[in-house]
Amino acid sequence: MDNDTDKTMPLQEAVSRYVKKGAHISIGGFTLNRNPMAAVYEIIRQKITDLHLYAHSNGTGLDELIGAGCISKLEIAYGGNGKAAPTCIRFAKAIQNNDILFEDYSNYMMSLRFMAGAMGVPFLPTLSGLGSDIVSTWGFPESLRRSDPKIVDRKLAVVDNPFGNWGGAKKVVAVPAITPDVTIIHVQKADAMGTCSIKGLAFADVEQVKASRHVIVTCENLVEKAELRKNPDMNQIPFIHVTAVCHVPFGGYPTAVYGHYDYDSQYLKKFAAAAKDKDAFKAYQDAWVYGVNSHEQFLQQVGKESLAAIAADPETGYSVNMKRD
Amino acid sequence: MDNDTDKTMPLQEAVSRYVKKGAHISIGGFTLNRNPMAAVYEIIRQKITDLHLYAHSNGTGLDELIGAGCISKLEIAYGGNGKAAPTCIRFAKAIQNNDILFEDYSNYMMSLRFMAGAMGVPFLPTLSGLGSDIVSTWGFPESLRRSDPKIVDRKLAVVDNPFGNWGGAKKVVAVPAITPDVTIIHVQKADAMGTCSIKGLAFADVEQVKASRHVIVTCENLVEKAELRKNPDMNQIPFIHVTAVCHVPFGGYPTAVYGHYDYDSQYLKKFAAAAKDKDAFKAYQDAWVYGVNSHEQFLQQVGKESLAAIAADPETGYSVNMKRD
Amino acid sequence: MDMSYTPKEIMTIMAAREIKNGDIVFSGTGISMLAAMAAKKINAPDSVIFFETGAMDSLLEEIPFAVADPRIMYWAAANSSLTDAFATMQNRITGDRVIAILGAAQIDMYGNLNTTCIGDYFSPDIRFSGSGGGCDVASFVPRCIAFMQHEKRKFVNQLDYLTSPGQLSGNGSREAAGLRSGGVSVVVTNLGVMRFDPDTGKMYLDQYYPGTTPGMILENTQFHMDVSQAVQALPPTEKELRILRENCDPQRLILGPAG
Amino acid sequence: MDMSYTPKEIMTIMAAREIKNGDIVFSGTGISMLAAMAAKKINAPDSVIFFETGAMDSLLEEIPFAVADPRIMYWAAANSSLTDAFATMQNRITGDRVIAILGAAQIDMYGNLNTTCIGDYFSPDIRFSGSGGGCDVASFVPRCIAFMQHEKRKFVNQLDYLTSPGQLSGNGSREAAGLRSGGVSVVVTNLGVMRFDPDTGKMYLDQYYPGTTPGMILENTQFHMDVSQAVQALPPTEKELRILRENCDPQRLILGPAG
Repeated sequence: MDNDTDKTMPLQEAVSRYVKKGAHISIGGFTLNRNPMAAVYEIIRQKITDLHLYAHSNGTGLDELIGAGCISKLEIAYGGNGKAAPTCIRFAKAIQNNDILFEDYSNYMMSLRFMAGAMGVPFLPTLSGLGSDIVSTWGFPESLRRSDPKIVDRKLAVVDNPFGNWGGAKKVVAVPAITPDVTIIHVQKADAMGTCSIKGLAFADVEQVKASRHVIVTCENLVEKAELRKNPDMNQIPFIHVTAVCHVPFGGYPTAVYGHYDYDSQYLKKFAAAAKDKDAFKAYQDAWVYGVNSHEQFLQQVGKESLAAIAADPETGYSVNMKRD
Repeated sequence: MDNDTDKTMPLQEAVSRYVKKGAHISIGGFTLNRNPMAAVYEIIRQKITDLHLYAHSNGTGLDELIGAGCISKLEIAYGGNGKAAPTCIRFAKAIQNNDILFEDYSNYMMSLRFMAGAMGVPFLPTLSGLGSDIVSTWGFPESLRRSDPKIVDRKLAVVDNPFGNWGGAKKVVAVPAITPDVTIIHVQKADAMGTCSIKGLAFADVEQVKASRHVIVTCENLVEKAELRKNPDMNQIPFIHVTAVCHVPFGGYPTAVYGHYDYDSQYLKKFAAAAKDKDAFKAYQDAWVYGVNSHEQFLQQVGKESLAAIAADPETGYSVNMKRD
Repeated sequence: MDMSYTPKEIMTIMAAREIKNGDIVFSGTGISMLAAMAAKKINAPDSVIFFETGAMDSLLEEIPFAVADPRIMYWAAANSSLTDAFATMQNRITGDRVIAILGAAQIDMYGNLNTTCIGDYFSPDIRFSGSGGGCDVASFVPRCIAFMQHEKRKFVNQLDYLTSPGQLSGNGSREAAGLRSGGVSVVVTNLGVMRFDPDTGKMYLDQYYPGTTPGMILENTQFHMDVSQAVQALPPTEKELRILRENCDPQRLILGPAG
Repeated sequence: MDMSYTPKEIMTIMAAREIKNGDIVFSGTGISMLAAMAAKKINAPDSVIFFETGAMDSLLEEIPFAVADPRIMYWAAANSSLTDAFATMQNRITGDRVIAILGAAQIDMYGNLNTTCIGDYFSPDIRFSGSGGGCDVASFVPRCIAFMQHEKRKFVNQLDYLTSPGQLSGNGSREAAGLRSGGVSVVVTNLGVMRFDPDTGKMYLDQYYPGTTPGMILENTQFHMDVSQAVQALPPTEKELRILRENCDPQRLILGPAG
């Protein structure tokens, strides 16, 4: 079934097969780094809607999906995109306009929730948030929590430490596990079976993958099995967790992929500027997302020069002295 | 304090400074692999007693320490050493003879307990052990648990899932955090500040280190900072967790160190044979532990031929076709 | 080829037959590893061997002598850690695909296992190694193979210590205790193959080997076991024996002397 | 050298002075990163900068624009993950050495922070990015520096949303809620430096900058603040300004136009 099974398929097929209307999904990366942007744009092009997105800080991908109207429910720690857009603008507008249901957590809470899913336990404990409105204020309507079996009944629970004051904590915040229908990540290297090697920070990708029923991996390099087997210590994700592998060079663009290319500040600025206005944003997505039929075509429209300008320096892994203002 | 601080010191000094009589300790490695044996032998030579040892499956090191009478209290998942001694013999005898206090957990429970310590939470949940005697039978006397503030009041606790049946679990076993006074691990590479790179399986070393107040690292190679900084993805332990660094080539011998040397089956067989009898074991430790004054001298006594016979093949990381019967 | 076989050989092959393509096989060392390797080479080429220490799908060019043997670290899909390995089994998505192979000193009629001690827990006659990962995997995964020598002192009415949960006291008590369904689902001994009634949770005889009888098996078991559905096992085929002997353990490091 | 300085420059230097040798500095981007870099180059060479994304002691040859900027991945002591980074802070052994630098849209007299929204939570006038790691670090570590613009709408009687806990409602309520002591311990603004009374948990004025007065600070604060212990801050020294300008941000990417 799994071992030497070739799981490669075109991205279009992977998205249409596993990202269904109403699915609960998560995407990898963090703010302007290693978001699975090719997959995000494909979801938008396929007009998949009513998605429930679990996010810690997936800035760029998050804001494109929300701006395109794909997301109806959001559980999130942070909607921001670094210097280009300290607050993801379409995210902020969607909340201000009551366009989506949302629930706020912290980055650690969301990471722990994926980790609980990956570990197969119903919750994990933390001391984060005691006394805060994150604990006391719940965003989702109670009726939704009660009626939808895929949504846990309680946002979180403050519970007593069964070991008294052991560990210096009388109580803890239990955060409930997440098990997305599908998680999509973008990595530097994968083989056809789905074993992945991530270079640089893994963020919470590994936990997100292991928590999910289906996993789509897009990769810069589709490599031979032998190349990954030589360095098993560097493979964070063994193939057993992966459903589909899509070879998509520049699949993280316009976010950065360590060792391959940097984020494209110019593109992100253009994106953030368009995001300020609904019509401008529609025009932007019409031109850059709906106006192309694949990530390859999108990259052609971006142009070789823009891609060359963000090429990573082989020593440092980023584009040295790149224009970033 | 920490950043460019040189933490190197002789092993003798690190052990005498941080492993005090009565200390709560843990050691790295698993059965016959990467146990910090040089440090174990040094503890025995320094006749440090009344130690409280937290172990998952630290076979070889565990059995030497127990056989030498260093351990008075033990929390453990597995006392065995692979084919050489499926049950650690001095461990079994110590329990049969009522020589030590002991508490049984599973490997996952012990790993989670270190992980809870590393995470700074009082406990972590698991579904392991519900209905078993591991949950219902407690080894430590209640009086000990009540009187010693360093020992948690309850072995573990079965608690209700605050999220109903979320995650398919109505209840969980909460296992309490461990924060050892000192953990000792042996790694392939460390720098003088204490950043470590482990090759091959990490077992639970990383969690043990991060849970501990003090950490002694022994290493095969003491390398320049730059060598580790080139590959930050391969450094599982950043220097902030480490107290002392000791350069001890063959510091894991007679257990294996991946990429450097294999376990010495002949030594382990000799050890297991001696362990069957108290007097024979005393004679063995007199000759091989007390009879030398350092790990260097121990290795001289072992002899270059024995060490050459277990040299790791650079491709596979173990000694190919080594005599192992 | 010599079609006679040793007890170890038939046990290995019976266990290997339990492993299906796509299974993730939680393996220890010794005969359990050999069964996993045999399954991969005979009937389940796309099964995956993994170890509680964190190695997944290792090449295993040489037989490991412990689950921390450096031989399991080479050419793995990933080398991770104990916490990751157990999470893979506790996790329902991957855990439901895991089949574990375990051994024990005692088993009871509900497939509960003792690997801790014989006699009183605090002053045992014999102390064994303890749970290791046994309790964990028996708690987490839907299918476990228990390898046992079939002796009356090992198939007992009452365990001296319940290390790894099977069906607990049967009749749904495993699920009532909060565990997911699973635990030991098949027992492979030197005499036959036992399974468990899905309702009562009680062990029954499924197959007896050529040369053994249900009566012999009952004689070597303290508790009552239903033998009414038992059939004689299909003996190891020539292909199974050949692959086991020639491709899995040609030096007979684990199989021991030929029959 | 020009000894006049911009508000950003004095704020950076005031924050840098809070960082001690051996501290582990939880840093965001922008001015907080600059303060961490300045401390390392001026007064705390053995402090360690780390990011919630998991990079520890990165080289930072170029200023990162986000905590996930690839610039933080180069030459780090270790690249790990979000779960590891937050565990480092929740863990008492390492967490007690962490000093965090945070920003916020609102702060109250107890050092609680709002980074979530202005107005009603469900239909806000302005929605911000949310907690990110802010709530976590403010919950876990003993010392946090809050960077704020000193304006009346930001120093408020009542937060619109309490994202990151400070002293909650003071008088030990933080500890009563189950949190360890800690949270925001110092507030650095364009006008002065505020700290918190250890008993009441209330903010008081510690230092006002040359050219400002306690009165100006009170005018820009909704709540009452004790100013009786306030002293004038020691202005940035030549050395501090020189290192900040020449070694930390020579292109003034974050400092912006010179004063």
